[in-house]
Amino acid sequence: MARKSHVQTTINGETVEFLCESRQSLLEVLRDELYLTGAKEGCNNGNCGACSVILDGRLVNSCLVLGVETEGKSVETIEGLAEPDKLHPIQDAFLENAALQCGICTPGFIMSAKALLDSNPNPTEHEIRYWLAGNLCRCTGYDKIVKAVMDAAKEASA
Amino acid sequence: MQDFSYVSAKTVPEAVALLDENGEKARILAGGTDLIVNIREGRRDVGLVVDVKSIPEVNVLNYDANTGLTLGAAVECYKTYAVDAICDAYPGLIDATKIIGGTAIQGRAGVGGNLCNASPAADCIPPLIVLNATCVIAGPNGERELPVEQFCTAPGQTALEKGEMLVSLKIPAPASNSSSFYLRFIPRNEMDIAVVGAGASVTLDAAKQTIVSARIALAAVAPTPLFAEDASASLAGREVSDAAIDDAARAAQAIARPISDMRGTAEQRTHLVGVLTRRALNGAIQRVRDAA
Amino acid sequence: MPTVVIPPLMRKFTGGEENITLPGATVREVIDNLESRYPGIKERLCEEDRLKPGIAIYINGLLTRGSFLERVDTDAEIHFLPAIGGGVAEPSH
Amino acid sequence: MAEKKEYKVIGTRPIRHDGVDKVTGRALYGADFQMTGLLHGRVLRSPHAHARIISIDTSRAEAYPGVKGVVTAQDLPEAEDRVADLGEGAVNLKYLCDNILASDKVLYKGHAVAAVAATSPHIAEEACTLIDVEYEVLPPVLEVRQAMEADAPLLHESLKTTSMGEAADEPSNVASHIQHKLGDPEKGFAEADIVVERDFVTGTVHQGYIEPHNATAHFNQDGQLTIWCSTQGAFTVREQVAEILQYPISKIKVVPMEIGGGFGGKISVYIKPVAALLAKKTGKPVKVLMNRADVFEGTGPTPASYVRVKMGATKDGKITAAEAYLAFEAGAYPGAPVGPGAMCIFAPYSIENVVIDGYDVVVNKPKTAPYRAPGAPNAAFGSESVVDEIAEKLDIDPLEIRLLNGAKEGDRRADGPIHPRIGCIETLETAKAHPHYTAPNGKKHHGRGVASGYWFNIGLESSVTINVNSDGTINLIEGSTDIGGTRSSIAMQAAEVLGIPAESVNPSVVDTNSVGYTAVTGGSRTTYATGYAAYEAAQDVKRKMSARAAKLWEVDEDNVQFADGEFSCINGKEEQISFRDLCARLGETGGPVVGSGTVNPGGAGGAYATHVVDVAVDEETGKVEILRYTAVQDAGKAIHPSYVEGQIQGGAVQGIGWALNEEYIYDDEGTMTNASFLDYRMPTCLDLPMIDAVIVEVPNPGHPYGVRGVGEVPIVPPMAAIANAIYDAIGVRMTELPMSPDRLLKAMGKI
Repeated sequence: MARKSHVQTTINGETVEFLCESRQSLLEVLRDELYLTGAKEGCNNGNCGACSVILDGRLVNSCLVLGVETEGKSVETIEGLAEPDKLHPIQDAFLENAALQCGICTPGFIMSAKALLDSNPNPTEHEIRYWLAGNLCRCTGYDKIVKAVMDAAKEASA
Repeated sequence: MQDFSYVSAKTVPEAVALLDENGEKARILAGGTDLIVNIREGRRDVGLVVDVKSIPEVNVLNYDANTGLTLGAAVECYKTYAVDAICDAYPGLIDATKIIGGTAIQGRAGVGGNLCNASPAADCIPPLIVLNATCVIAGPNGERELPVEQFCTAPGQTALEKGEMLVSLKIPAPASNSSSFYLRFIPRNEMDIAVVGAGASVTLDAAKQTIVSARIALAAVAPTPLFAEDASASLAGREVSDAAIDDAARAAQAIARPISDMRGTAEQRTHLVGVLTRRALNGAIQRVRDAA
Repeated sequence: MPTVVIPPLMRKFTGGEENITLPGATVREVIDNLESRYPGIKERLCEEDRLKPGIAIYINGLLTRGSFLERVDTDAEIHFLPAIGGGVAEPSH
Repeated sequence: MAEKKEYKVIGTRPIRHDGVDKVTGRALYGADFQMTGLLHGRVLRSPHAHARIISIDTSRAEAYPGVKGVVTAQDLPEAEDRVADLGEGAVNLKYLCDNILASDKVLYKGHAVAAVAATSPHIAEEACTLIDVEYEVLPPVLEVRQAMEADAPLLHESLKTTSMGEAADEPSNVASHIQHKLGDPEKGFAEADIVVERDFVTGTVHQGYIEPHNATAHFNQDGQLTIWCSTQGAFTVREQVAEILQYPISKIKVVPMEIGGGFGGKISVYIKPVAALLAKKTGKPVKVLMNRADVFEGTGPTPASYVRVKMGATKDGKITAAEAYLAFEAGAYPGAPVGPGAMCIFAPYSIENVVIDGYDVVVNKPKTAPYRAPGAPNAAFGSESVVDEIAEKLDIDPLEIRLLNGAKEGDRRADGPIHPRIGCIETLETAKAHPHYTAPNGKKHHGRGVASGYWFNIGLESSVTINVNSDGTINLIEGSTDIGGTRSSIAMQAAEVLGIPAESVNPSVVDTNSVGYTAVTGGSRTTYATGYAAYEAAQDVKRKMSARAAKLWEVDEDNVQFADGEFSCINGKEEQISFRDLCARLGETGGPVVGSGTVNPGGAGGAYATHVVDVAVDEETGKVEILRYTAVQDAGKAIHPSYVEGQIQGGAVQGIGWALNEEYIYDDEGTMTNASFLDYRMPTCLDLPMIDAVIVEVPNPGHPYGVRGVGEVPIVPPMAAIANAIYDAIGVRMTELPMSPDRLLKAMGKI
């Protein structure tokens, strides 16, 4: 049986400890060990972005990070985005714009959009499309997603 | 996915000792965007993963207008384009670091890892070659340096010996009136592996009319990325013209030995070498001319 | 009387005739009358007391549930068509 | 009849009911399901495209630490060679079972052979490599025309071609032949001044839903089987699993979790019966997840096809005859959607003389599954390209020639039935007047193309129950899994009937024990049919509530009238009570009110679409860029316009992917070489402009609010529209999909 390591990390502002095998990805740890199932597995090799989380302030595919690598680091997931009584403006914009259909890619898109707006509060449509190109959506044709991110940026700068 | 051990090494000697001890079964983890996929899909048989991201030397990112760039082997792509001076000095390299994977990949993947993965289609390697980059390699017998164009030996294979690791890349400071350019052809606009990649660097005379020297490198047209030596040499001393560029493009096509696979056919790739070499050279020349 | 449109691949039963007008107030009656006029045709359309899988009935342009109890108007037009396979139609209830 | 009136709820854009859960990561999809004591399953798949299984030895896998059980086809009940009539259509049971776990032969690379349950997914995966399977490798047949040849390797020794109930004598890879005929095609072609005939080839493409298939199964000690999964139809899962396991429907409960896309690909079952077998063998709940390669190689894509279209027209543009030959790859087992392809191919036109032949052909590729308007895009790529060529040769505007020949109410379709009220002409006229179409289009290597498409839509069974709450809200119970916002489009129809806001409806999608039979979310039927059931259930509530008002006012029920959310008395008494206030008085007037509605409507009402696209072609690389895209579509009545637009945009973009880059690439041995999202190139947002979705509303007489299904038709026109735009840009007719850069370079003579 594979040996497990003890890892201490910060997830959505809370200190979290878990045991994991070296081969378990951060995505597996989040979903199977911590039951944070908002990050989704779409491809498990970095091509779809459904597992996007923010690691030490930087957008990453959690399927391409080992759980053991997160020792001492800080992870933000979709579960930590909203305030107890208030959605994040990007979440609101996705709802207002009907920017989701099946919703499986939505957490990844929202985390990706958050990382974008954190680093570039006023992106152009092209910059949004460039940044989000690593997130696949098969339902919407992206139109309403791009508009939602544009709206969220406008909202934040208003 | 096979089981393996994980060690986060804190120093170069520690990492080198682990690699030396474990031989082929040990692999270095930096960004992990290739390594983790390769283990998961059974393409690499790995018993030990040595995480080098805590080693100071592999995280160095230092640019000096006189001495050039030192780029630690684990520096993530996004950090390269966050520094304006680096973008100005090595635009061809930035062309590549901005198109590797998507944003999330660029948050983890680095130039050093792209080189060590030794894919024939690696986007960073042609710009490194045309920018005269050198690999700084640490091993059981100390440090050595190797030009980037000699680093890859076969698909997935490098010149690294048992116990050796890439510590950093050194790129000389750019000459005046010089610039670089990299582009690839992919069927989509992002998230693809190059069907063909072409990098070029040029140095023009003071009037920006004559090519003093040029370097051209290609990706995805041979078992390793190629330095197009004859094509590069053919441009030295020639006036900037369509004819000169066409000659270089033809010479580049002559060394391409592409295969047909799911990403493109051999004929398509040979054709694209001509198109992309022209575009890369014109792009680099335009950048020299656009600079104040 | 209802009209049955005979599919091209079954017109050998009707001597090439495309539209057959027959009495009948339900699908079952129409099929039985068709069989007595063109013996053998029922076996091609039906299996025991239901339509063969792969064949669907349209009455006046609407896909019916394939039931033999379905009523037909006196001026109804009945088509026997290949059922739409591939997971999109061919009801069973 | 459709009501012509102003609506209060219908046509508005409320926030979808399941929205907050989906933007906060709280919505639970199939793979998110967790349970104490859960084991993890993994399927071993064939490395060969065509082989006989000589033996399977599972002993090494069974002995591996952490492994709790291994199953093969031996664990399935003996499958009869008979046809089972399932919710998703008639299926030969032996074929169905063999596709779950191969018994005697493997028929495609990726065909499931065995499965392991273990304490972790990694152990299950490792144990799969310890299963020893001995194969006798056979030559594969990978292309439809080759498979139809007399000397082609046979996939099934017992398969014989059937034509409308009649079986041929000799075995063949051709499972069936269908034909539609109208008028006298020979005469029609003789009347034509111009005849254009071309061959078209389309590749195998996948639905590409982002969520892989998943299933968790558990057998209770009393034999109750529960399956939690993502599916387009919980009831069809129940039926298929019951047939495959030969287990009573009453002992199976299917719980539909949220579903991460389907597009037709999540109707057939793959790993659900496997999870059930493993659960039975181990006595523990077992979760089986596919990875992305499993999805590409082990689930149904939509067929590759060979299509030949011939059309004739007089010089003033009247189409006099049309002929089509459609040969579709079914994959390993019969059942390609050639029927729908044949039904839709000439449906945008009124043509007097037509003949259409369709062939369903097995090849050594995964058994195909529905994908958005299955069969129609393959067919329309051919017909809409030929119509464009006729228009160009006759120097007639391509929308004008479509208007001139456009299908109208009362016209006869090639397959026989007469069109009811349809919106073909309206979409064409709207497209023609759209600023996109009237904008200049003259730049070098830029081109504009148009194409139309038809999808018939389906009705089928739906059930809805409404429980009235004392605070004036209702709980709406339905069985249609929600893939794109249908909780809301269904809830809004009930809200409209009861005069309450959309937000006062709490819709729930529930398991197969908790709602009446409901067919799959597919065929563009959900907003139409389950919405219809919701309308009926709300009418039932309205009737029952009227009775309560009558009781309250001590009048006859006939004297109660309901309008705009208010019950009033029309018999002298000045009584009035709102729906909301009456809800608070149910206890005193007789107890709870529950309404129900069940439907099986026949009048789904076909949908038409016309798309306009501008492209730029890079002549040196063969790459096509989409510059501008406008999709016009008849929605009948758009219940929630945002989600109708979303369907149109999403369908158009899937079509763009199909047109330009998507295809299964095979090597000679039948291995798909691009089974990942890296190399199976679906469009990213950087590959696209905004998609202008234009809704036309020609109400469907077969629905109380005029709804037509909207999900499928938008994928029909894009391939031909883009091909026509490429022709406009560079003067080359592309007849093979995808129109990838290498194919363009070849067509332009550059390589």
